[in-house]
Amino acid sequence: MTKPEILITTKKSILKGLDQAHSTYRIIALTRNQERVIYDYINSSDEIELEYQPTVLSVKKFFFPQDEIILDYTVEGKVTPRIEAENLVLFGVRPCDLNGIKILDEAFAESHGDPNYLSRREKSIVIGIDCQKVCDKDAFCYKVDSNEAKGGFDIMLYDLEDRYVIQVASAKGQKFLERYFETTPGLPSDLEKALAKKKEGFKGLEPFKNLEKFPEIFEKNKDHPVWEEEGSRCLSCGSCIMVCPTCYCFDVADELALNLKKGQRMRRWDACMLSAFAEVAGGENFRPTAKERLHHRIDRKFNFLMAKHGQAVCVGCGRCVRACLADISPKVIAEKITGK
Amino acid sequence: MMQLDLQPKDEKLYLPDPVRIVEIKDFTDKERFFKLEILSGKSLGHQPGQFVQVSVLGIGEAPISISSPPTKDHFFDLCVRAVGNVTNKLHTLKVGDIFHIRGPFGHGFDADIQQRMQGKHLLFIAGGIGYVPLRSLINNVLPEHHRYKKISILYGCRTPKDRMYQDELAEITKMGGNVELFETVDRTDETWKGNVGVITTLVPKVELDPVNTITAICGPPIMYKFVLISLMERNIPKDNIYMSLERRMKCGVGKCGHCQMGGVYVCQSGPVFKYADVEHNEEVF
Amino acid sequence: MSKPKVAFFDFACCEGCQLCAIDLEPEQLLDLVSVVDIVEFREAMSETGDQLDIAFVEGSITRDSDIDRLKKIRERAKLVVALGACSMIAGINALKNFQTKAEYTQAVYPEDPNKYETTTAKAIGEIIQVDAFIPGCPIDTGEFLRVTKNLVLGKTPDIPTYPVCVECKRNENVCVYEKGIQCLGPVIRAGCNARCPSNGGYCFGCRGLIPEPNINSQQDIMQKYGLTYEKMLEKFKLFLQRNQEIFGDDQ
Amino acid sequence: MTNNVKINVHHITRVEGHGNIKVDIRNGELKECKLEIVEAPRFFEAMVRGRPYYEAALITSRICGICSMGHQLASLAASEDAFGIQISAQERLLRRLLNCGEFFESHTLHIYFLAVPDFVGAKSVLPLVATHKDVVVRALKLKRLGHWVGDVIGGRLIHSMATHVKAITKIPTDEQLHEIIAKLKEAKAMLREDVSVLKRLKFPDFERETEYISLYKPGTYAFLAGNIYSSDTGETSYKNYREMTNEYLVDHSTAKRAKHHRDSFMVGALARFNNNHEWLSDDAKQLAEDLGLRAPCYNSYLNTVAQFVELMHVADDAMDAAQKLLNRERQLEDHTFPVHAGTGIGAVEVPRGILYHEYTYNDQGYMEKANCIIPTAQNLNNVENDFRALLPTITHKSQEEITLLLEMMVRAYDPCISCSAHILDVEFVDED
Ligand SMILES: Cc1cc2nc3c(=O)[nH]c(=O)nc-3n(C[C@H](O)[C@H](O)[C@H](O)COP(=O)(O)OP(=O)(O)OC[C@H]3O[C@@H](n4cnc5c(N)ncnc54)[C@H](O)[C@@H]3O)c2cc1C
Ligand code: SF4
Ligand code: SF4
Ligand code: SF4
Repeated sequence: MTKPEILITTKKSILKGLDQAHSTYRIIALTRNQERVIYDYINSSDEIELEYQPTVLSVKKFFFPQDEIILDYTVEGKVTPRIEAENLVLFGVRPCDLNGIKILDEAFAESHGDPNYLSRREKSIVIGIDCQKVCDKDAFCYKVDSNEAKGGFDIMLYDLEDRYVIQVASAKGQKFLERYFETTPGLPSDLEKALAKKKEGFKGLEPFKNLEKFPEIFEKNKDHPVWEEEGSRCLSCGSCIMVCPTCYCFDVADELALNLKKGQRMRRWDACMLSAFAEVAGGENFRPTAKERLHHRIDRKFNFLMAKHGQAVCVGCGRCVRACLADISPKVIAEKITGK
Repeated sequence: MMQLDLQPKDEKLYLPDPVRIVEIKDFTDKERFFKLEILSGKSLGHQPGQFVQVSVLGIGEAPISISSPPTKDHFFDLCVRAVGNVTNKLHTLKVGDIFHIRGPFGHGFDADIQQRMQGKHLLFIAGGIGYVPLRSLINNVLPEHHRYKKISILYGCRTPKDRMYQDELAEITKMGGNVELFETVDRTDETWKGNVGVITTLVPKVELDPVNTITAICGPPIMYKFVLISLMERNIPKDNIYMSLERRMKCGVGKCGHCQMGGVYVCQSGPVFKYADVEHNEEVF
Repeated sequence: MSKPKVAFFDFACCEGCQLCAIDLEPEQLLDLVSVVDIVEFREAMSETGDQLDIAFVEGSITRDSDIDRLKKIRERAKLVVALGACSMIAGINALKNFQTKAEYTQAVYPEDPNKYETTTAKAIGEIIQVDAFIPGCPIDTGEFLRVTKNLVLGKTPDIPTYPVCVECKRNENVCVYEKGIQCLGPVIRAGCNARCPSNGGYCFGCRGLIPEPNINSQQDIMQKYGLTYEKMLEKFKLFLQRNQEIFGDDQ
Repeated sequence: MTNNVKINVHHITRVEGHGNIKVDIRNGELKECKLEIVEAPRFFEAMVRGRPYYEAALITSRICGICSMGHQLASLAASEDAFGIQISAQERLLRRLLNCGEFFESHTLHIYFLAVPDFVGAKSVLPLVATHKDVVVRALKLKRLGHWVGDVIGGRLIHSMATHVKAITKIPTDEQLHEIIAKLKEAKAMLREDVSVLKRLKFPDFERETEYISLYKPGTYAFLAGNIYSSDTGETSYKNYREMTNEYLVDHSTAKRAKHHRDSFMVGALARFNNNHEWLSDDAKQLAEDLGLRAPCYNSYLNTVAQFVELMHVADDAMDAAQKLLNRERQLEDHTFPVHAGTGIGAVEVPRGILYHEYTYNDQGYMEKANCIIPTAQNLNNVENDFRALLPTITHKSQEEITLLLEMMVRAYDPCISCSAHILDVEFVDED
């Protein structure tokens, strides 16, 4: 691939482009909904909040929804898979969530590709906006080297006041850009300017020193007192997992219609922090305590899956920290185990 | 930047295929044998040790080991213990009834392992329903027993009534030669003349040359710990021990997260594991 | 296959759960009666009645003279399902258990406090064996249908064991603790789709505690939000008087 | 028949709650005539004591599944009265919608499921599914509509958790309000269709003039606010509710009884209709006329018809409220306020008549004392007086017929004995 060219566009043109795309795509963006700001479907670009505020859920819900039907069937045995994918544009996704998408992409595409997730991803255009400062006190993307997107987007926008510097990462992104956004050629210095601003915003905020060695370190610290300290406070309420952009465990359940003639198989978000998650026949539970479950969850982020994805699977978005009533934080745990 | 392929490869990943029950045998009041025919006419194409996700529409799915050896035809066997929603429902079905399966899934006794077994002493240790997954391998090697140094099968049940595949067990006893079968029960009754005691009491009865012995184990969770101790006492290398493990499963294809033990997915890296590979995984035992 | 016979019985309660159970679209009602045989109340009530497949029992036991009736229902029914908070955990009725009998009878019938028979409000499971339950005050119609269907199919009714927070987060609510309000969601059984926090309220515990609530931690959390555990305990009283985890042994 | 009638109806069917009728006529003389309430007492007025103000409506709504919203509205009104809170115009509109939900759910249940089977000789509504499916389907739809409105506005079909003293915690969207209007339009059409059904029902001939008591606010068909009006003594402030009810206990009932100017009075749809008919919506007036219901009406059996007319009125009223909400900016309102000690009274019309809640709070906003007077309790004496008037005129009939007429009378009042919704056992006990 040739070196990506640098393009410039105005914010106005982007918003106008999104409104035009609305006839072909459903548009998702950060928007206000009563007392909260969330990623949601919008009807017009007026509804977009350009300034990021942490949301309870990440954009994961659009590719891997809370509940979805995967099969329809009749009692006579006619079974049809259900895969519902629409043309989507996700606008204004921030680096932590983009890294989250990248990790989910890898997980769902691996070996047996998950058709439901992948179909949705295939039909979507993800437009990222780079962050120029850390969004709040709970976010720690910079600690886990996640304040820059390593993937997960088709188009990336870098803020230059009333303009954006654009980078394109995929062919479908390129096509979308050409079709909907008016651009002018830009200079490498434009991008540098945007990046310099980011550098300024994140000044003094460094990644964990030994981040690459996390899998090793966590492997060695199976008996660290932190597991008991933090685990004993855990409510096993699963909030941390529900809000996490990189968690993807699910449960599958069959539901027959009331007349018992037809039915559906559905999957819904599940959570390894919930007490019944690893229970099997005869009541044996392979992870009976909150401490073990917390350990497993954090190991997935910094040990097992990190080794597989080549990057920390916690993207430091801070959502679980905000969500946890008991104040349990992957950052604090990592600090206690690996040092600041 | 690396572009990941997001093409959905398998639109039918979660679509189960119909199978028809052609034979049913009740081993015990909880365990039932099914011989099944794949309606599409295709053969299952499995390795010994793999499993299928059994679907009863309207009830749910459950992972069940394939208990017959690989074949070219479109028949295979399952043996199901009734413990919950899906398995109880399976026990209400009759010959001719249809249910569904997905798979085969998982990593069984693959070609490499089978290659390693050539010319070696094979030691099978099965507790209760653990005989089921091992049977796909046992019945695969028995007809070619001469290609192995020896085949020893240790089988333990709670009571004589719980013994499954009694006809086949009788056949195996008759084979003689380099094939031997040791059985034990935890609790005896008047019909039983054999060994009484837990399965580890059988291990010392087998004559073996540790480095040339390859072991395959399957049974209830607590069995592993004790069997492994007795195998260690007999100096069998950890590299020569395979075990088939069970966990809760929802998808069977490495996504849902339920079967994870530490970092490994049982449905992908397992259910057959080499002891040496999982020895340090705290969640295995 | 003959249709399973089901009947409804009620003890002390508002009977709102029965109302919710039959709050169906016409098609749903027709579907329901195509699957189960709803025994009419007159038949259900006669003490010599036939065997029932499923008896839905609503309401708490608040006087000794009801115990016999409850036991008879148990004898007649293959499955007894506790319908709603009153029968499952004694619900709102148990609020009076925090007062002495003299106090509450005097308050309502000062002219003649001993006129009516009454005693500690109890869940039906404290008196007879219960096979399944449908939590909530009131129950959720969808959940009622699901449990009924599952019982007809011989499936275990899958009532969640996890807490309300799971559903609250899935609905992307801002946690009410952020607004300085105590919510019982972290220790209360989900299944209501976090109805109260999702509609501007907070969870007051109508579905009962989850199997392993971490009450100690719940107690500590109050500090972080500058709230008091006493206020929280006050909220626990509304529906959870019968829970020994919180209120200790029967008084 | 004879001069001796002994009736003992154990658990009257198709009323909400458990009640018995006992009648004993010897030699043409009425020896005993009573309606017994046999519900287990639940002590709500004691249970709310010591509870914070924001739980009052949550707790009292659980008095009754059917009148759940009515109890909430009365409870909120009592708390607001105690704290001196004036609710906003938006809040008033939303409460009119909640009121509509309550009436649709309760009145349809009563008219179609509890009362109508009497007229077609059915023991319950189930047999009617086969013979009158279209009517039953409409009835189910109308009842669902009530629940649905409760769900959309209050967050749940009964025991709303979104209602709150001062302001609700949930605001309907434009789409929801449009849908409410559309569904109410449909409901009105269904009501019109059923005029013919209602006209075919033969209500027993009976007249006994009594005292009719309802809320009263000239210019409106009062539901949620107003003074108290008696057809005997005229208007008086709602603060005087105790004088209007004079509660007392009788031996045979767990419910308290009430009387005012005479030894009994009537509340409910017929009382409201008699006192407030001139402020019904035009379509409701038309409906009354088509059904031949004219004020003043002294036939208690026709309470059911008055309920039907009221459905049309609340549909119109709610459509108006929904439209007004659509026309304005809606927003979540702050529902906090300074708490202080105080006593307040809430008097609202619920389907069965006036419901009173009176609360006394301490300076922390915790309940010190509560008093709830439910409409059914107010009506009990009147039912017995109707029995007394009716019985001498029907002693010639068979015991079955007498029982049926008495039961129908009880049902006409739509009694909510401890507030519930089931079909009960009838037992004919002949003790001779
Ligand atoms: C790889 C593998 C191979 C298996 N092979 C066989 C076999 O050959 N024959 C056989 O009878 N059984 C086998 N099992 C166990 C079987 O899958 C479970 O008994 C079955 O899933 C229970 O499902 P159910 O719907 O009947 O029970 P449910 O109603 O779902 O549950 C009953 C209980 O079982 C638990 N449970 C749910 N899923 C599992 C699970 N996957 N494993 C264990 N417990 C679970 C539940 O938590 C619950 O406590 C195997 C399991 C695995 C993982
Ligand atoms: S673990 Fe917490 S901080 Fe990390 S990605 Fe998940 S929600 Fe965000
Ligand atoms: S509002 Fe309640 S239920 Fe929701 S997350 Fe917070 S504590 Fe949990
Ligand atoms: S949120 Fe809590 S109080 Fe509300 S319905 Fe659910 S369990 Fe009941």
